[in-house]
Amino acid sequence: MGVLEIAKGMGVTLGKLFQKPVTVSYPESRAQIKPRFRGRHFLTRHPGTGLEKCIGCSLCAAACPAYAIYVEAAENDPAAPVSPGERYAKVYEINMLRCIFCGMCEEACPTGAVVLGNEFEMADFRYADFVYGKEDMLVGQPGTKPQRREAARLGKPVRSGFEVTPRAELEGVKYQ
Amino acid sequence: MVGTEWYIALSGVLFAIGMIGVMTRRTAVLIFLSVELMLNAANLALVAFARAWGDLTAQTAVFIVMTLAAAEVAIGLAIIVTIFRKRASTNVDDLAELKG
Amino acid sequence: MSAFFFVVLAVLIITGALVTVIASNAVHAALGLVATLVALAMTYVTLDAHFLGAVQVIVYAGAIMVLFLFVIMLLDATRPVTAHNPVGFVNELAALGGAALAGALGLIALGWRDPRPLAEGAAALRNGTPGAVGETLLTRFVLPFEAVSVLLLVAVVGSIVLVKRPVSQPSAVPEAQPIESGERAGA
Amino acid sequence: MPYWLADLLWVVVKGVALAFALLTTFAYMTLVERRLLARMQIRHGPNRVGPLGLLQPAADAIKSIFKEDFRVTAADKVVYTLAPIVAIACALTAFGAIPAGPANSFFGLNPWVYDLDIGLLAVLALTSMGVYGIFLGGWASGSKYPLLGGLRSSAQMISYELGMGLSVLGLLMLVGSTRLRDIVDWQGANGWLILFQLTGFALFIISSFAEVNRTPFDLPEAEQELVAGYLTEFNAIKWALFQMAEYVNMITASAIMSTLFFGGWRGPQFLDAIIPGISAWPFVWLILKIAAFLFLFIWVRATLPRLRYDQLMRFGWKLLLPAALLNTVVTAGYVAYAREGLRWPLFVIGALGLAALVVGSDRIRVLVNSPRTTGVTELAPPPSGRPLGGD
Repeated sequence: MGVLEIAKGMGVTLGKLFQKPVTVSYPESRAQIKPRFRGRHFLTRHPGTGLEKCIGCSLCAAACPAYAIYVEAAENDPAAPVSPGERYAKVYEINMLRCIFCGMCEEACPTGAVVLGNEFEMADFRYADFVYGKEDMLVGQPGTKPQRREAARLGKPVRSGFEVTPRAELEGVKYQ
Repeated sequence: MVGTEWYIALSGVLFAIGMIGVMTRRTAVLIFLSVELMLNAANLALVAFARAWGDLTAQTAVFIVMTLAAAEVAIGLAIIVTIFRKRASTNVDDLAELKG
Repeated sequence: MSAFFFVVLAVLIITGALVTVIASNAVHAALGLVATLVALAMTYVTLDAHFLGAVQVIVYAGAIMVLFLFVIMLLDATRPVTAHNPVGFVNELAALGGAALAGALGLIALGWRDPRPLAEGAAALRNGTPGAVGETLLTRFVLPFEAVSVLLLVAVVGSIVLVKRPVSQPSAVPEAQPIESGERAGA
Repeated sequence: MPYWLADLLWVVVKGVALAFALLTTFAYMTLVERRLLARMQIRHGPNRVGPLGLLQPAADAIKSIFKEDFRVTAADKVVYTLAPIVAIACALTAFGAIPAGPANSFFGLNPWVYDLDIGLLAVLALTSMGVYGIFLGGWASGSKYPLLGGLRSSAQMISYELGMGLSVLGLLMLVGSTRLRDIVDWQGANGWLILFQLTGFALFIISSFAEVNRTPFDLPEAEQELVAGYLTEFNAIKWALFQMAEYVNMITASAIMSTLFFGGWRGPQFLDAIIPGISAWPFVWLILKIAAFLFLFIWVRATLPRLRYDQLMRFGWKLLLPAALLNTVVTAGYVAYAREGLRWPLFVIGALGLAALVVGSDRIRVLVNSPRTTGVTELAPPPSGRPLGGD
């Protein structure tokens, strides 16, 4: 290691001293993530009618390698259908502690109902709170369970810690 | 002001302690340490005398004694390490024979 | 004032020396000697030998004692030696002889009187600064000074020769070892 | 109150104040270092505790003081406790010799704690005692890695202490005194000593880095090889004391370098034309210079990788020591034979020496690297046809 090389190296570090840090102060400023990042699931609706896309076929549960999905189907009431098909998911639960976010459910879904979104801030205290039900995942519910609870406590809207343009499959999803 | 005689007495006591160490210790390294103690007793006496007579000669002598001690320790420790490699012991009683 | 310093330093010196002689752990013994040496250095400073005080700490406490500790740790000689004493009553003898010697030296020393007023002597010492000591050392005692420097050189070379292991240079091509004889070469 | 007692009391007060100042500097030094290192790596660094992370040192202090203070079973009780105390005591004491201004300038007091004829030697003596803290800490832990770290550090510090002592000899010959105040005054009259001792300064700063165990010479606590070296078995306040000692040593080394080579507490004298007397302001200049050197320590830490142990030893004994000796001999010859007061040739000699070091630094690599790696050009082929390293 010659003195000149050392001097060159010192110059590099000194130059970096005056550069803006690349670190994002995550909770305060929002993190930039990629649209393909796989976070918690959404259950999407048909854009025109607002009916749920899920028809309760349980193919996602069959495809799930981690056995994280539980689906209980029921017949649609023709007068007030929940989904456009004959059946709909009466219970749709995903255990986020078991889920490995592989996206197999999304691939298996014949109607494109279950789609992996971008939300990842799911840390919580109780085991039961990690089981996300239908009402937690349907489009229109912003944020994750702990975020919603916190927002309700403070009386403020849910605030996500990231910024991303949702991919096309996530119909109607908007992040705050 | 403490009289010079007290420093000399302290030096004597230090020398005696060093002598006890040389007699009772069994490990070569520790005997060495006791010898250092005795050397330092002599040094203290020299420095005290230098003050008493106002003569720097004694301090010069102390300086040379320190240098000698450094040389002695370098050689002595080298010998101890060599012996330890051969005999795996630095107990002087084990070494009381001329076989290598 | 100086009496107070003297008592404190004397207690430190004696305690350190006793630890050196008595402690069963070699590292503790060496540390006792370090304490003694540092206290001695302070005593030198009170005796108008500033340069010697500094040299005592740098050379003795800072270099020689570290070397000692190094060897003690290298040889793992911290455990007490449990061998049988060749002379059964050696400890008692040493204590008795040491006490007698200390008493005799102390009595002789305390019966001694300063030859000339201390203030006058202190002025001649010029605080024992590096300049003063160096002047004496390099004018009147230049021959011993040079002799000691040669001695140091000899000691350095000698200790290297004593301790150095013959270095076996690894050859680039590993040699084929004859194994028919059933003996491992170089074992 | 007798005069000497009042004097002694003032010295004690100054000492305590200095210790507090040093410890506060240490605390904020850790923060500044972490922030600067982070910025040099394009990160933010600690900014959570308090505004801009300014309360981080307080949080660290509270944490290390109230942490459970336990001892390893195999540790040596007395020495284990003694080692950090020795380390911090030597570090704090050494700084007291630095003069921070002219006599009586600190509210009528002298801006130093003690002023000895042997000032520089006393500082060297205290730093050499500082080895014991690390050495004994490593031994007393009763565990293998700390012992290795301790042995390494003692060997390293003794080696580089020699280079350090030798590299200031030329300076001492020029000044003719080891008293730090005399050295500063000499520089006030004749110009900064860096001008006349360029090579000496280069060697001194390298040995200072090794002496305070900083990168690229932080072998004793090489994390990758020795876990944390001598620090492995220490925790809570004892660990904090070791850290303190390291940083205080760094501050002391900076102060020594400023005092010896950069005019000490005196500022540049051409500034006197703008504000009269500014170059004699106490504290200001010294603190500025210390800060500059501390920044250099951090900067180097952000840049350079760690040396290997044998490289370190070869560098110290085969390059640093002979170069320092050569510098001493040249300066001695100059002082003995040159005309009194003629000093610019010294600058030329120093610059030439430095240039030789810079140009030859690639050539000297043979000395630093192992001699065995230089001779062998080609590795022998593997003995059988089997490929090396898996299938």
